[in-house]
Amino acid sequence: MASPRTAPDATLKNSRSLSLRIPEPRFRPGETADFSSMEIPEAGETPRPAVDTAAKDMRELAYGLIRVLGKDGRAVGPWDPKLDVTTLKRGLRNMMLTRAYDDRMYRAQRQGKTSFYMKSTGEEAVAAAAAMVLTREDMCFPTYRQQGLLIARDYPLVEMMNQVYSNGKDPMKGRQLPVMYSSKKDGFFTISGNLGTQLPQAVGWAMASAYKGDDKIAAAWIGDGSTAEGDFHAAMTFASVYRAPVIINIVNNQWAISSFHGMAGGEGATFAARGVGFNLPALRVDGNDFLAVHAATEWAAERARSNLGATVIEHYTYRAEGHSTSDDPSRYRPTDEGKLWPLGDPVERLKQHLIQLGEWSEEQQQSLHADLVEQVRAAGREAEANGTLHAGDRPSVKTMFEDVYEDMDWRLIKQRQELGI
Amino acid sequence: MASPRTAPDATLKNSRSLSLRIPEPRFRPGETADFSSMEIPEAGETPRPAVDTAAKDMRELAYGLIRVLGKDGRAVGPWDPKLDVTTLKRGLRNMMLTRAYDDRMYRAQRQGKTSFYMKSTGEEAVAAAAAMVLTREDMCFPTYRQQGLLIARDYPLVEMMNQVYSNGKDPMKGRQLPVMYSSKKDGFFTISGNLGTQLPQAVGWAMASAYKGDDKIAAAWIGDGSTAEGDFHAAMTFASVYRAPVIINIVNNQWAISSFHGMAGGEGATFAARGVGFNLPALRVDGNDFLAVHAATEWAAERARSNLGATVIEHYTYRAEGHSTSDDPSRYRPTDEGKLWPLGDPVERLKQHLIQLGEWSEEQQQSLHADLVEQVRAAGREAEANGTLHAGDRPSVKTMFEDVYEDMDWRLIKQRQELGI
Amino acid sequence: MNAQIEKTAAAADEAGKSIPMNMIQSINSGLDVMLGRDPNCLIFGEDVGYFGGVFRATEGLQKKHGLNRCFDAPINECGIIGSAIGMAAYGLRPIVEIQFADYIYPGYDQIVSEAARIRYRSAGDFTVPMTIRTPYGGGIFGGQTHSQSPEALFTHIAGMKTVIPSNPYDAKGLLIAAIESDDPVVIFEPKRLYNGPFDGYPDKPVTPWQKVEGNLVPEGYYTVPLGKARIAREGADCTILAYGTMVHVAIASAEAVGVDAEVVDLRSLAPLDIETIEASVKKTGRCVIVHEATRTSGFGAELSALVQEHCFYHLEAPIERVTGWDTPYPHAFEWEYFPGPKRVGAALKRVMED
Amino acid sequence: MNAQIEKTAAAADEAGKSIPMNMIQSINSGLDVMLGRDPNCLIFGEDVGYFGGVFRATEGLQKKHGLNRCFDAPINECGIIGSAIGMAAYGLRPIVEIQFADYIYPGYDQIVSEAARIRYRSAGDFTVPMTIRTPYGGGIFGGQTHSQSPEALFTHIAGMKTVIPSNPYDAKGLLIAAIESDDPVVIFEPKRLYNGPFDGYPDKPVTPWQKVEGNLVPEGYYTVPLGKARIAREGADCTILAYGTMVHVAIASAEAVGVDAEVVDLRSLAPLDIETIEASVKKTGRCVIVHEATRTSGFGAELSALVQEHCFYHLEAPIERVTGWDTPYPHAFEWEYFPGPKRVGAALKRVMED
Ligand SMILES: Cc1ncc(C[n+]2csc(CCOP(=O)(O)OP(=O)(O)O)c2C)c(N)n1
Ligand SMILES: Cc1ncc(C[n+]2csc(CCOP(=O)(O)OP(=O)(O)O)c2C)c(N)n1
Ligand SMILES: [Mg+2]
Ligand SMILES: [Mg+2]
Repeated sequence: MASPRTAPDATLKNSRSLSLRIPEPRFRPGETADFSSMEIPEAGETPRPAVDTAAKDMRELAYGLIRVLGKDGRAVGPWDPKLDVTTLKRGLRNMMLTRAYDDRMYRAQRQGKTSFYMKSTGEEAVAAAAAMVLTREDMCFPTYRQQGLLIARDYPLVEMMNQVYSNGKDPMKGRQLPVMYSSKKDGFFTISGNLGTQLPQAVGWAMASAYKGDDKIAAAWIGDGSTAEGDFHAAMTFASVYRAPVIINIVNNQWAISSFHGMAGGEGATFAARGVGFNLPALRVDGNDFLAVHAATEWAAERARSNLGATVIEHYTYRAEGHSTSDDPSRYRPTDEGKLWPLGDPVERLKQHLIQLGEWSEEQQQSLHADLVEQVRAAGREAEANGTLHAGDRPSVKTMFEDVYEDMDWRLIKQRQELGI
Repeated sequence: MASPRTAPDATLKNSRSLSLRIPEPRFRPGETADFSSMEIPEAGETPRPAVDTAAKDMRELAYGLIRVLGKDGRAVGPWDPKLDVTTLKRGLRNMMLTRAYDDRMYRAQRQGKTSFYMKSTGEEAVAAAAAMVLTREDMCFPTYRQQGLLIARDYPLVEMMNQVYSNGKDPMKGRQLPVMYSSKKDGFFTISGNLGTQLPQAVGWAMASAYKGDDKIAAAWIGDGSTAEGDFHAAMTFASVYRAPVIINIVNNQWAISSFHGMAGGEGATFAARGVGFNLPALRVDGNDFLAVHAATEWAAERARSNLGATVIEHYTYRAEGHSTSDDPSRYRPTDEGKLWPLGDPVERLKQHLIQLGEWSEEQQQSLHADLVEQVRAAGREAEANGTLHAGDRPSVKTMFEDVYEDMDWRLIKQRQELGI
Repeated sequence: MNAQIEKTAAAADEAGKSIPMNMIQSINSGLDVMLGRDPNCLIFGEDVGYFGGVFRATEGLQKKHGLNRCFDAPINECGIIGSAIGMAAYGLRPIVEIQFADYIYPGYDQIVSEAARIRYRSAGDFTVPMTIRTPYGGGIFGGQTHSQSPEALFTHIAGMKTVIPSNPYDAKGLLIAAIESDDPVVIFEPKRLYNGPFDGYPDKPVTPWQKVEGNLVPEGYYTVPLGKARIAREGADCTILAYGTMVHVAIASAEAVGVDAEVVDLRSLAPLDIETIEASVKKTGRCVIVHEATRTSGFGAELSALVQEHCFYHLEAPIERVTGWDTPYPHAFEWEYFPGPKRVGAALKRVMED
Repeated sequence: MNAQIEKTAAAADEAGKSIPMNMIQSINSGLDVMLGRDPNCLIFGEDVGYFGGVFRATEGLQKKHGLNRCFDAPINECGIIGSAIGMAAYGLRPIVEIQFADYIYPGYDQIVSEAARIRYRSAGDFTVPMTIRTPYGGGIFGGQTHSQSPEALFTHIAGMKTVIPSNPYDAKGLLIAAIESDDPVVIFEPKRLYNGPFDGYPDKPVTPWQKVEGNLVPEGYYTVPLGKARIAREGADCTILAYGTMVHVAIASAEAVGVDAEVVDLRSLAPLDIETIEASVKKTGRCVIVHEATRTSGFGAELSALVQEHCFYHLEAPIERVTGWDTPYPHAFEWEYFPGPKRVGAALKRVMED
């Protein structure tokens, strides 16, 4: 108990000197990652409340981990979405196709066919499962790492490649960075290079749908690192206040370029816990477990569609490769960290599940892989025939002055003339 | 349990139409406020953990309410700071002086002696108690409603008034809005007109102190409405990541101009709960209870000084008057809402406590009040002799071009000449 | 009746009766008309709902049109603008209020990086028909944070339209045109003009708009096209380029010093009516530019550059800029900061001497 | 020895040996020197710590000076700048990196409303000796969000200093001067020049700075004062005002078309060296302004306005602006957007014809 004091300036002042704490990841290059102390709930352990449960009655979910696929590849527990085999195979294929696509585009960049590329390797379940729960009429507000959404929606690979190559058939007319796709008809919002900005936009889109008495919902994705941006706070506040029908997905892949998740405040609290302070339901999900992601998304979508508002989902996953083609992760993390990542690989885990169900085999896996690689290769050839960044056809230079406004004003007309076109 | 499904686009889509929820306060002009359903823990009920408790082990504090003064005016429970009578009287005087000062400046604005004024009526405990816990070497980053900090530090009222009047002796040289004081030597950071910006600055200041191995801490204040700003999120993130020795005070006075606290997301969750998502200790305090504010601030200060990092404190209080002299609260809330506010008035409650201790009387209260009013009146006369906004002395116009930079560049010199001075 | 006449008659019908209004009333009327006409229009911002806005521009709209047509927002300008972008992408025409232009910066990234570029970056796949209204300018003793004129920070942004009215008729007509524009528009409302034209003499009482001769505003629907300037005063000796509050100051200044100035009220800075500017300066051979914003890199710089590019061989004197100083807007020295008739008049005399 | 010589000798001592460096190395060296000299200097920003920054400007500094002298920050530019303001107010000299100038906008409010005004609004009670470093400009196929040149959004802000170096020597000297300035400074680093001078011909290989004749940078402490331009090329026929990457393009363009242009490398936009500009234009009678930013309300507008204000009677031809277009910076049309030698050369020829 504190004892009585008088002088207003004499209290508590001490001479212990403070020190500044800079968080550091546990493992750096040259060290071997060791995840043995990581607390991972068993598959099936985290309870599944009814979708209309009050947020305050499920705060603990923000600290749990929804997992369906156990070590043996079996689906267990209340979150098992009980998908049929066709759906499971489709999910597997979507993830594998995304990976094959990423691999080829990465190589294309290395070959100088484009300026830049970003893979989603190791996190394919996040986009693939969501794309299968949400409809094309819903609107997705992705980051640059949810190319899997488009792929799962059978958006033509050739079109994606045309954009990556900024070639004559690039749907974005050479204006955008390679990976910043847009396809309104597929419910895929134009990706921004500025982190976090899509989040309040997604909330606004969802508010618009609610305002119109429509039945569409929105979903947004943001990286662990980017949750630090103010736009994240804006989105959480608006989503909570207006009870917007939106799913806010935090893709915690442990890294933000070279910064570990702790640099965004992910050490002491989970990212899902950010939702708790806004009275939003917050799920924490094994992001490498296709079934868990599917189930959590389904739960959140149903909640949103029932006019019960927004849900936050933290997808716990791992960025298995570099941040982008401009990055070299071996400079800041152990090269084997990804392999040691205890939640495994989403493709492997879903494959194992199908095999365990007796519906799949290693041979089928290999032949599907070969098929998909061939599919990507064929698309690649077709796209390359339309040109690549530094060779072949490109969009008409004239179009550079279009779409700044609905109509070109005198400045743009004059500037186009100045350029002599 | 969900049943098996195939088509990816067929799930969960419903035809129930959504609707947009706009939160509204429970009472509007013409209605009578009724707070009977408000849950108010009894004084002494909320536990007091040791200052070095892990944040995750005291999440419930964000949903409690630290109260020391019971209905009978007695101080009870683990948070009783056990202040001596001299300190209590000083606290009472500081609050009363703030109120008297506010009253006079409000009238001065009405008389056209200044352009604008903002009172802190009903929330005086928030600043008064903190000023008595923190030292002048610590740095306060206040909003426009913590004038009580300066007053409790015996900053001359005349100086404050000189600024309110933008007169010849205005320490801010006529540049600032009336209420935006600055006094480095009193640990009072220059107030901004832009909401929320002071929060990351406070965290940075605290980081600097820690970086230098100093022993000073920072404290910042922000209104309930302003917690919606992105700067709040920046501050929470940085405070959490770098474990900065800072106290983040949220002054939940229920209103942000005409918007009720629900418009900032204060309906479903408490504002203190925002801290939980960042693994920060979060205290919720009866802001009209001088002893509770004192105790909570002391706890947070001790934690910060012990290098344990930041604390969030929500001060639950009520803005008893208009937002500013430009506001008319009767347009948007019942006129008797303040009187019905169940947590009472901080001055009345501390007075009652002193009386209950046998150390004070209504007569003493009245004579102190009369003294303070006279003190303010005398200061007012002195300040008015130095000029008011539209009459008497004002700062030299020349100074308008100073302090933009350390040195005036040719532009400013030329512009000063253009003005002919 | 030919099609043109028919159209005009229909437009007159829609515009309805004209009555005197102050600028707050005309803005309120413009919002009211658009809420009535287009269910995709909605309004939100800090304190705009039940309360009707700190300047009362949205007074009565929530009551008349419903809670979800005009409502309060959290104090987060990034969220206000960001969510409006999402709504606009959905297909609505959101109209948001930023309480003071001085508070637009937390939403600046959403404007610059998002609203202004979404059409371009998505090759027209998504558009942002959003309108931002915000009071700007000094003259009400608002100090550093209630007086700013940040228009140049928007004219630099390709993809944004920037509009500044100077009278009640234009305020409503431009507002409706902005709402109907499929591009994002920011409208800076000269708060000093809300109640009446202010000609820069702080001690002179201001005539309320309702008593200003010729001030009539149609009660119904009409537009003032974006990108068309207005000759606010015809003159032969010198061109003054101005917008917002400064239009009135310019006229008063010219009359005070007896210079027959042609005052061009730009109305819209982007798109800009370069033809009207060019024609006027070529006619007068002299040009004074007036704005309240800080001088360096203010919109006056762009105007000066354009005028000399388009009219170099017609200029008989250097172009002058009369502007706010390169300092914050100081509370007590409002009238020393404000580019009033004395300074504008002196510039007019200087250019006429050359 | 008299005092002046003594001072110069001491300065030479401090500067130490000069060696060739590229611009990243010279910036790194400037940071290293200041961390070594002043315990109040510290560096933070996204990825600047262990990793050394995405452009490697802070490589090795954490290891050499310690974890809390150069460290990573959360991805929140508002927080980075806001907390740096608080540190500066405490008495430190924080140096923060914004990874790309395109990402400065979330921190714009903290710069405009806070850093730039704290000295003024507190009447000198608090100051903000903070330095913001940020790579700007195109030429690396960075697309719309890794290529911007937002300098004009800063030159409009009273209280901010804006600096843009064009070579390794200036980059280090200006950086140290910025760190030592008691005012907030933003330094835009021309990322296209990090490795070598780029003269605007994308197909021509760039000579690494280490092999550029005359490129020597002292290893120790020295400063290049803020507010002093540099004549990058002397000439008699026409003045080119440029900064950053465009200095090299300007020189190459003049040489390509055979115009004896005087190229003024501004180095600092605010404070601006108006004397050098004025003297040059008065000498040549002609002026071409070159920048990569969007034309409308770019810094070229201010330069154009100033030149005509100061040199009206000396101008023999209209001032020309050669700039980026009023569009976002398109990925595939980088070289059509970039104001390269062809366009600068054409402008030079036009002004010489008049
Ligand atoms: C506003 C803004 N600041 C900084 C950047 C630079 N940047 C691009 S990606 C990135 C890391 C993002 O990490 P995270 O959010 O975890 O997503 P991940 O890459 O892991 O998917 C950074 C800092 C940016 N694009 N936008
Ligand atoms: C960035 C910004 N946006 C808007 C405003 C206008 N404004 C001034 S005070 C205020 C309400 C603040 O309410 P709250 O944070 O609850 O503090 P209180 O006034 O109740 O103390 C608003 C919207 C502002 N000053 N700055
Ligand atoms: Mg990440
Ligand atoms: Mg409040």
